[in-house]
Amino acid sequence: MTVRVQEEDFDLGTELDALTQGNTSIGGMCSFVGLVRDMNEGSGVGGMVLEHYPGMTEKMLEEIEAEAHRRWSLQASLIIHRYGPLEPGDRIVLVAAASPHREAAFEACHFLIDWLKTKAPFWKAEQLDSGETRWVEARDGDEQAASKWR
Amino acid sequence: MTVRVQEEDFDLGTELDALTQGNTSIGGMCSFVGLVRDMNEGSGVGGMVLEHYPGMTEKMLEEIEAEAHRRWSLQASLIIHRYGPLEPGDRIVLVAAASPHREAAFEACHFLIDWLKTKAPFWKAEQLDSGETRWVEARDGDEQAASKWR
Amino acid sequence: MKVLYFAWLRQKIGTGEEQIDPPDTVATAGQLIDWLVTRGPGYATAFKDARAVKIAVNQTFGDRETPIAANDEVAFFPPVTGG
Amino acid sequence: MKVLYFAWLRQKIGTGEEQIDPPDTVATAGQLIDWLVTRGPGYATAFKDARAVKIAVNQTFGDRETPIAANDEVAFFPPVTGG
Repeated sequence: MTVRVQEEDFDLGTELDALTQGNTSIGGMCSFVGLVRDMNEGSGVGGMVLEHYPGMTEKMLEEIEAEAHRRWSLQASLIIHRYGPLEPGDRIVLVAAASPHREAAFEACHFLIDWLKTKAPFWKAEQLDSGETRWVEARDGDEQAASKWR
Repeated sequence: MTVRVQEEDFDLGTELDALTQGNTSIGGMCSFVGLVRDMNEGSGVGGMVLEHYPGMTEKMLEEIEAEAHRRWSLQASLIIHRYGPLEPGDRIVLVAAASPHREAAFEACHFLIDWLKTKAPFWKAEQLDSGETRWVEARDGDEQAASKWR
Repeated sequence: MKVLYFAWLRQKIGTGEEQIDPPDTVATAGQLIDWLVTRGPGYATAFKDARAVKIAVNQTFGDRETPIAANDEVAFFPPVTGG
Repeated sequence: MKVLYFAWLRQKIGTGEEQIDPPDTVATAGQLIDWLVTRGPGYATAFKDARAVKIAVNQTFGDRETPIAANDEVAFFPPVTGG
């Protein structure tokens, strides 16, 4: 169980390899990477700044990860979330879960990102191609996705 | 869209980074790695040999990948499956799907592995700790998982 | 009491963090909001759409009824948009 | 006609691939199985539990009713277990 909140980028291969390394009980690992898109809600996006609530962020991510371990039989899990300035194509977040069986790995990974999306205190300010800065609004779809897991 | 069937191992970071590289329409990438476990059906497993049907394997994997692209709006996808002798902890398979939105990435990735499990001509012969060699039997659960996507 | 503001609440209020000493009648997070909006137009604007504002007390999600005390850390922010 | 056997069918029959020339009455994959089992005990054992045997004709999944012709590639194998 690992949670990291950091400004710098992470190396996907290093992180995922470390997650399963040396644990031969693992039969499947599911991971999700969120990236900055160059378009959102119909506007071109030149970049964004991710603000967060230091202290509470780590606490919430740890709670979300612990909840995944309560719900599924996991051998390993990982949440890395970046903050600060990001450009299109940059990685924002990595969540991963490893289990003896693939269904648990998929469900836990999906759960991690769905809950993170509605419970971890991060806020995105997009720099639009128009020059404007726009605070991204929470999506109803994210609330619905999270409520699947209630 | 890429399908590879190979005896040698693959590097997870290289493969996943290449999948999203330079495509800033991608908002999410989901991946699944299957690994050799040291236990199966209550027996210790010292290794396995993966047999496949050269020609039909590639054809089926390409069909499965094409079906995923018909069902979801994907920017990129990847299937790599190994064959030959493998040891506990070794990677067997990698499937990944990238999309503007995370739900499509998750569903397509899950679909890829569920269909692969029932439609791609691979067979596992496990070397048990007892010295016996055992052909892995198809699991009803895999049929059920695949039938979700009908 | 330490009060934190994030994202557009921070921008509208003009600060991300302040140490305040509300009157004794302020016993819940909702009462704190009601008192804050009397302090200036930035606060009034920030809390205008109260339904859009999330509350955390000591880094745990709460609501308008959550009790607050002198040494608490109280945070106000919009619905989260990370991930 | 090229016939392929995989996994435990290959082991029971003792070969993974053979070129055969069945009689003209063999027009479907099912009829091919019925003819193959007359060729020896290995075939009989391999096809004993016929429900467990999957069929592919020219690398496409088929069943006992799938027509077969002289130049086809016909494969028999257990349910797949990759991934």
